[in-house]
Amino acid sequence: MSITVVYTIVTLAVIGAAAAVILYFVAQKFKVIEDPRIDDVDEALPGANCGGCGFAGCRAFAEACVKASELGDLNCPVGGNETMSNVASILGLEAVKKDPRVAYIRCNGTCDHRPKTSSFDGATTCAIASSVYSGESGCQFGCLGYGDCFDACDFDAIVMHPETGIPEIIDDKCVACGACVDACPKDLIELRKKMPKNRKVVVSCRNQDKGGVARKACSVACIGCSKCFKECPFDAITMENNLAYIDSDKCKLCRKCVAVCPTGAIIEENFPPRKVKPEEKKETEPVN
Amino acid sequence: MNQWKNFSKGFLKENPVFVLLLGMCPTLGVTSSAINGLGMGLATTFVLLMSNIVVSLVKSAIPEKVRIPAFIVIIATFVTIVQLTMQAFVPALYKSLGLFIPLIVVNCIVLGRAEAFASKNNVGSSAIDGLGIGLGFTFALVLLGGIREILGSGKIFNITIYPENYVTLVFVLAPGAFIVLGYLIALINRMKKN
Amino acid sequence: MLKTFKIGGVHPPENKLSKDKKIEVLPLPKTVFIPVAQHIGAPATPVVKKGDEVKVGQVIAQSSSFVSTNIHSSVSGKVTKVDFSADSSGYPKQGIFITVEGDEWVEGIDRSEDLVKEISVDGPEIVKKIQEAGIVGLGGATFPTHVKLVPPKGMKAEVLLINGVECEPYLTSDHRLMLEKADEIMVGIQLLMKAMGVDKAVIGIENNKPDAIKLLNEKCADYNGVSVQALKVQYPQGGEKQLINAVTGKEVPSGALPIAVGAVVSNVGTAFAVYEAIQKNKPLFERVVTVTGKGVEKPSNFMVRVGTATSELIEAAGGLPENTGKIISGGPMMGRAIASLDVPVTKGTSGLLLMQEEESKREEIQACIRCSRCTSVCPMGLEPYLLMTLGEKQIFERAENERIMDCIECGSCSYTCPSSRPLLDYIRFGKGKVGAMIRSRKK
Amino acid sequence: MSKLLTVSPSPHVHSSESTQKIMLRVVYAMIPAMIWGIYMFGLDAVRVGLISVLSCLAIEFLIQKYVMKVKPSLTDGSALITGVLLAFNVPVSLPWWIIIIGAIAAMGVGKLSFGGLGSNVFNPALVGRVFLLISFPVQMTSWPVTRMMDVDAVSAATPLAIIKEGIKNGIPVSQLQGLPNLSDMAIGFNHGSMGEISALLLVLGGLYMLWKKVITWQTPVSILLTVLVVSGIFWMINPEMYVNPVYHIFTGGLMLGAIFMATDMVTSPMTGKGQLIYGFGIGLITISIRMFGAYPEGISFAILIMNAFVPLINMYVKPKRFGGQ
Amino acid sequence: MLNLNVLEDSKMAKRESSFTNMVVTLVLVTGIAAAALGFVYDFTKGPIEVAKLKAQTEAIKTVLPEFDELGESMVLSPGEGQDSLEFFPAYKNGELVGTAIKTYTKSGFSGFISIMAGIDKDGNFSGYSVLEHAETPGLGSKMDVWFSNPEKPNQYVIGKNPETTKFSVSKDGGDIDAITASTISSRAFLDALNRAYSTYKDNKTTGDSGQ
Amino acid sequence: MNYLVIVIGAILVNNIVLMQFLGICPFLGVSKKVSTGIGMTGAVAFVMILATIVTYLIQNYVLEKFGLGFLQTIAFILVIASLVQMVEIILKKVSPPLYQALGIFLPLITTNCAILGVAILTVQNEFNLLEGVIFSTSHAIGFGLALIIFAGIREHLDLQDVPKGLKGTPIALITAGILAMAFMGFSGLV
Ligand SMILES: Cc1cc2nc3c(=O)[nH]c(=O)nc-3n(C[C@H](O)[C@H](O)[C@H](O)COP(=O)(O)O)c2cc1C
Ligand SMILES: Cc1cc2nc3c(=O)[nH]c(=O)nc-3n(C[C@H](O)[C@H](O)[C@H](O)COP(=O)(O)O)c2cc1C
Ligand SMILES: Cc1cc2nc3c(=O)[nH]c(=O)nc-3n(C[C@H](O)[C@H](O)[C@H](O)COP(=O)(O)O)c2cc1C
Ligand SMILES: Cc1cc2nc3c(=O)[nH]c(=O)nc-3n(C[C@H](O)[C@H](O)[C@H](O)CO)c2cc1C
Ligand code: SF4
Ligand code: SF4
Ligand code: SF4
Ligand code: SF4
Ligand code: FES
Repeated sequence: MSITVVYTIVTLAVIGAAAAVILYFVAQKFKVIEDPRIDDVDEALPGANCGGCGFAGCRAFAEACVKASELGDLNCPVGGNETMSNVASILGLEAVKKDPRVAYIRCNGTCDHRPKTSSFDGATTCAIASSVYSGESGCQFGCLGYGDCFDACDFDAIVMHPETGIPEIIDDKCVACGACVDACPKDLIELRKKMPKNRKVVVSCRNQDKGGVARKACSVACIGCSKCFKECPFDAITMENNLAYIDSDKCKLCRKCVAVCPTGAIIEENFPPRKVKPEEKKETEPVN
Repeated sequence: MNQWKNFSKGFLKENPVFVLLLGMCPTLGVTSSAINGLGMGLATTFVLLMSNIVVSLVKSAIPEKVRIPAFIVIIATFVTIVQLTMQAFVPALYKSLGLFIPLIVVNCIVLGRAEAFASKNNVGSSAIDGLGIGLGFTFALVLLGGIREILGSGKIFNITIYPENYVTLVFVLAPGAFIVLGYLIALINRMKKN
Repeated sequence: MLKTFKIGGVHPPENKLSKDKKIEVLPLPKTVFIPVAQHIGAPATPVVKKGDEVKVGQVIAQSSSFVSTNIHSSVSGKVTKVDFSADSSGYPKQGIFITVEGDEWVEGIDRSEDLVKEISVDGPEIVKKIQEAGIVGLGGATFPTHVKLVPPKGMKAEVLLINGVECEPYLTSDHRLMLEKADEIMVGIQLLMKAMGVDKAVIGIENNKPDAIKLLNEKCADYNGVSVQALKVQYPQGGEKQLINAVTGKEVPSGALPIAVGAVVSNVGTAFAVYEAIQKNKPLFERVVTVTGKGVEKPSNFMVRVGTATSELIEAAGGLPENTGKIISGGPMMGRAIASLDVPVTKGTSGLLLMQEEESKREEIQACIRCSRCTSVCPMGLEPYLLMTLGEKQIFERAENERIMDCIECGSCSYTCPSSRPLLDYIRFGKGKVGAMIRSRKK
Repeated sequence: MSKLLTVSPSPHVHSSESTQKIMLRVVYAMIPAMIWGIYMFGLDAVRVGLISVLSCLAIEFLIQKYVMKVKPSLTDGSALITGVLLAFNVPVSLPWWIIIIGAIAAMGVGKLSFGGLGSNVFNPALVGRVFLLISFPVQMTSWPVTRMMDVDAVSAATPLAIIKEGIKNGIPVSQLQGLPNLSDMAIGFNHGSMGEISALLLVLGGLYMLWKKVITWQTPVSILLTVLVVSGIFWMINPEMYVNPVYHIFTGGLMLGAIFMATDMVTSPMTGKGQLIYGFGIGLITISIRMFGAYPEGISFAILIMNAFVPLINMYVKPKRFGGQ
Repeated sequence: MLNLNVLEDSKMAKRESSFTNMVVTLVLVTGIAAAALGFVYDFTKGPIEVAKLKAQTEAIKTVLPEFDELGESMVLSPGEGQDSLEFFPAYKNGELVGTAIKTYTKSGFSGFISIMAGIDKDGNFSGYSVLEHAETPGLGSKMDVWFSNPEKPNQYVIGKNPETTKFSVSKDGGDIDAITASTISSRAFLDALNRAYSTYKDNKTTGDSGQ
Repeated sequence: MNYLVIVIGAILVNNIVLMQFLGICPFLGVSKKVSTGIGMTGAVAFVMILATIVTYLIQNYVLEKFGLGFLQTIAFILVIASLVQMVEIILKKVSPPLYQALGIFLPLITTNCAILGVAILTVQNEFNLLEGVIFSTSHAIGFGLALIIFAGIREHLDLQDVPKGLKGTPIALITAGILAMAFMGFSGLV
């Protein structure tokens, strides 16, 4: 063994030992008590301290994870999904299993159902239009059609129907994140329980005006007549402010209410065609 | 785990440069030509491979608190080995890669893989992982270096493609590195979407 | 040098088409719809029901809290229903429908034209009577006047500013009022001064109304402590913060009320209404409304009973021109476009502007070229282009720090922007959200 | 009523200003200098100008239509300005394909990558120019002769290049050969790029834009003053080594940069105070590069560098708010 | 779930982080690493030296006429306060055919440039080789071929010497054409050659007398 | 004058990020907000100077002395890593506010090319200790300058409608490219 090798070993070993000893004592002396989960998460992370996550190093990222209520935006590029699922399990943040849900737009005020009474010429967002006035039709509750919900959906699950001007949900793409629900200033979108075969029976209206007013504004408005309410055998329908509402958790898809609604405000979707009165079925298949 | 998937992920899906955006310094610094990119990529691959193997071998013998320093020492050792070997056998390439060879030691990918993968998996998978990621890195460097070389000096692997009078010099200089990588990542993002 | 406010401002074409038209009394309508919320603050509570007979000047809805005010019937006749109907906001609002029968006034209202100069009541009594008479600011904000006259604890009013600026293009109602009711306004000012306990009042008038400046200046000789300040023509001088700045040089701090610099601002119409309420015992149920527009046959100034439908005014001004594209309640800079001709005149309606179709379309929105014109015209020293983007991207915390709540919604920015960007649309939206944020924080 | 009433938020009127008008006024302001350039360089100037303008317009159109898939916005006139300014900034002998590369760098990299008009951080024409300067140093620094020169010469040195050589070789200013005198330079009997040679015509354009309120005084004045003062200080210390400050003002691309390029509203600060800081920075960097750097001229780099500071300036230099803090 | 188990397992197997464990591990790791490195170093030391030497001899070979023996290298100073140059006299059949001089300049566009220059027995430059530079690719970097292109007599430096040819760029009144758009690099290059030549000349006289 | 050359050279002419490609990861990763950029700059400056001093001593008094130049990489990185960790631990305990402002960036700095790069460059350039300190300080300033300018631009771009595919890192890289182009104007200043 040459002398260089000896020097090498000695030098490096000394540096290594010195580093270890000093670090150990410094760590002991300057200990700070913290949430122990930060340590756990930190350990599960790669420790590359690359900043790729956008935080100042792994520990900062660990702290952010511990603080966060949801790990959605937090991602470690080095560790990838595997690491993130470990972190999630440490923090007990795995997604709670919920009934699958899907968004539904409760307005069917298409152009032919709802005559225009004025035309809007301003910034074309629902949020702004709704802050100015009630909408281009006589219905102050209906969809404005400027597509804030469309913009909000990150999953391409909403399309603005080119003819009706009303958004439509593509059920299979919707992950029920609720972004559209928050975006709609008219509160038209609801996350409803996903039924077998995507079947739906919904009051597609939010108009709380009295019957006459509502009817005048829109031919398919709910006029608050309570017929469906009386018809429903499962108590799934409630009436409030001249408006019927079907609770998707209670609805058994019997479709009796659809039959009695005088205005066609209750909509059924994805059912096989009925034998009688086939013309009542609405063309509601999502385009695209 | 499917070993092929484990190996091939580094090329596109988890490409350290285009997707994970790690190890950017050598990526930008040495890619003024394809050959430099290749040299740097292979050097890094070697370090990745070897350190992954060694780390996965010794993982259980290392106490938690000193795992990072220990890993760094292991990586630095292989970096120095690469350094010495290149100096001895390919001095010209070593010279043109300059500072960036010792800097492999701080390349996030290397430590990252050691920590995230090798310290949790067996030797075989760790080796494949290291090789895959390393070759993915090499691929990115050669691609970037090739594009820059063609645009900026009219050559590829030193073979002249068009006369020097028509080259757009900026591509072999610092700004060109940023700009080409920017558009490359955009392109790859787009490809990944489709 | 004429005085004006220090920061920003624009000068749109004035188009005061009706400035030489004397105020005409509009014939009584057949029916009226009188909303119960014609002011800032809590809506009044209706005290009549279907079938009741009412007289002109009778209280039909009662003030429901301190920041609220009474609503009086503007006609005599029978209440047909108490129901909802759209007002200028486009949303249905509660109000009282009355079918007009005759013109029978409540006892005690002095209907003569005589000027009553002597003031026989004291300060608190004036405030009380103003409150009872349902007087709100007629400058557009419709803030209950009695609230303004009582400064919050620890603050003291020093000067009364009378807003005769009328900086909005087209509108001439205040201008005509100043010319035709100068003495009444002067007495109204005296009453307001007495109510506030100040001995100084300044009437601010823009220089494009030289006749009004001259007339009121002459009148000032007869009334103690009142003076006229001529101002350079500059929109939005009528904004109270700008007026205070122009006249006194003081700046009302961000988020504070005018009283913080010792000023109270009232519109000339308000002063006239105060005169009538105290000296003539007549509550506020009619006002001057300008009906104007490029296509209007007879641009006019009408004395109108509150609740009269828009269509009646238009009819009186020569009918609805064929190519009308937009009808605005108020002026072109701050007014509200209305969607139907059934919308009634309220206490805050200063004018109706009929815009022709080609004027009423907005230009195509282009990208912001960061020309900073919006910034340089903003009278509040804000950065509208930034506030718009922050609204668009919903970054409300930063918008709050950039003082979005200071925006007075004057529209100078949108007016000026060469890229026709709807700056104020988004700023208003942002203000709404930031306002909600601030309120929820206070809770 | 036959038609529906329009409803929209206030305000309901709009001034007569438009982006197109502003941009066109800039083009008008450039016309005198353009004519002078054509007069001095002949048809070559027309060639460069046309190629540059057409390729800028074409690239904007193609990228917007086929890559970004948005409505092309050629009509706003900003691409036209970029085209003209790019042509103003390069030697008129430049081969056509280099001009097109410059246009791609200007429009594609400098403007559209950021989202198009109004979003860009850097002045597109200057991105194009500097891209070319770095990429094609030979072609970008060989200046063709003007009609004022003897026909034998094939290329000429710009005054700044002569001065730089002087500095590098330690030749006193008084012994430098071939420097035009001040008045010739101001009028435009001078070498350089088509747009930069006539300082007075550029000032004329600038005055027109000031009058039409297209630009504000803060940026150009602060640039020129800074250059004047800093070079003046050096000149007073050693007049043999450093040229007369007035000479600095009238030579090279300083006027063009200060009047037409630093004032680009998209890439300059929003407030007057900010513009003063910005102009000061440009002036300082320009004169440092001129006196000590490798390049004879520094205004392009200086503007680009200060462009990068603009977001920071806008963040920290706010307009005077009504009602104080 | 599965992943968690893996994690758990590896944790179990890990050694405890006690003080001694830590220090011992670190010392061990560094020690082993050092040993490995030491051996690699020993192993590559030779080849590295050889590579270095080879590069040098290659360079000398290209810049000088054919020779069969290299003399003892000398280190000579070009003047007060300047870094010295290395001289490699070359002999053929015992006769001096030329001297290779490792010269340098600090005034390159990016600073330092190192050049091996050959001067034949008549005092003319017989060749050069650029050993080290950081000039811009495509600009200054062209100096390795620019000045040795026989087709361009105005840039060709071979066979010339500063006694008869003015070794400065034509822009400065010299006889050599600068690399296009790289006057700075060209000046620097000529500066290096001039430094080599003047040192060569200064020492030629002294050297001769010493022989 | 010599010091001025080092300073201007390091900050402007050979800017560590834009011209030498060192420390790109934090340059891209931690430049989303100006405030974070400022914190990061402070931390980098601190560690860079400290690391340069310590590695200078190691190089000159240990490695050179025993002819162990080839151990440079491994020795430097060990020293830097322990140093950073030590500083972090101490800072956390001694001054929590300072830790919040600077300390949180410290781990990020260990694996930052800039620190090791500058340490090696100091040795390569054969600077003495004072020059080394000036050199590293200037590099830290250069790093901070680039980072803060860049953070400003990125905050600005966040509000702009950058084309979808270019959003985020790509446009950041292109911006860095243009910035590097602009900085080339400083070439020859020293
Ligand atoms: C809650 C509240 C309290 C107010 N108190 C006063 C007051 O004490 N004195 C006063 O002069 N104005 C007071 N105002 C009225 C405002 O100063 C101002 O006149 C009103 O908001 C309309 O002004 P504008 O038309 O300029 O927007 C108050 C307003 C609000 C909303
Ligand atoms: C932009 C803007 C312009 C205004 N213009 C006028 C005006 O021209 N005349 C006026 O009397 N009030 C105008 N106002 C309302 C005043 O700010 C203020 O509310 C009013 O003068 C107070 O008096 P009042 O309560 O008697 O209405 C304007 C308000 C704003 C925000
Ligand atoms: C990116 C870049 C790299 C450069 N590299 C060099 C170089 O390596 N050598 C050099 O002499 N000049 C270099 N320059 C300087 C320019 O080419 C400059 O035009 C030159 O110094 C003066 O031109 P001239 O040689 O035609 O007189 C470079 C310029 C740029 C923009
Ligand atoms: C006063 C003024 C100066 C301008 N200067 C430039 C310029 O120097 N370069 C350029 O590409 N565009 C210029 N433009 C056009 C336009 O603003 C520019 O293309 C935008 O930067 C593109 O987003 C200018 C426009 C104006 C109004
Ligand atoms: S925004 Fe969310 S809830 Fe709404 S449609 Fe899209 S995925 Fe479904
Ligand atoms: S559903 Fe709501 S958000 Fe969507 S377009 Fe209609 S109004 Fe707008
Ligand atoms: S006026 Fe319009 S274009 Fe100009 S900065 Fe404001 S928003 Fe942008
Ligand atoms: S509307 Fe608001 S932001 Fe616009 S100019 Fe007026 S005060 Fe300023
Ligand atoms: S590779 Fe250089 S900082 Fe990450």
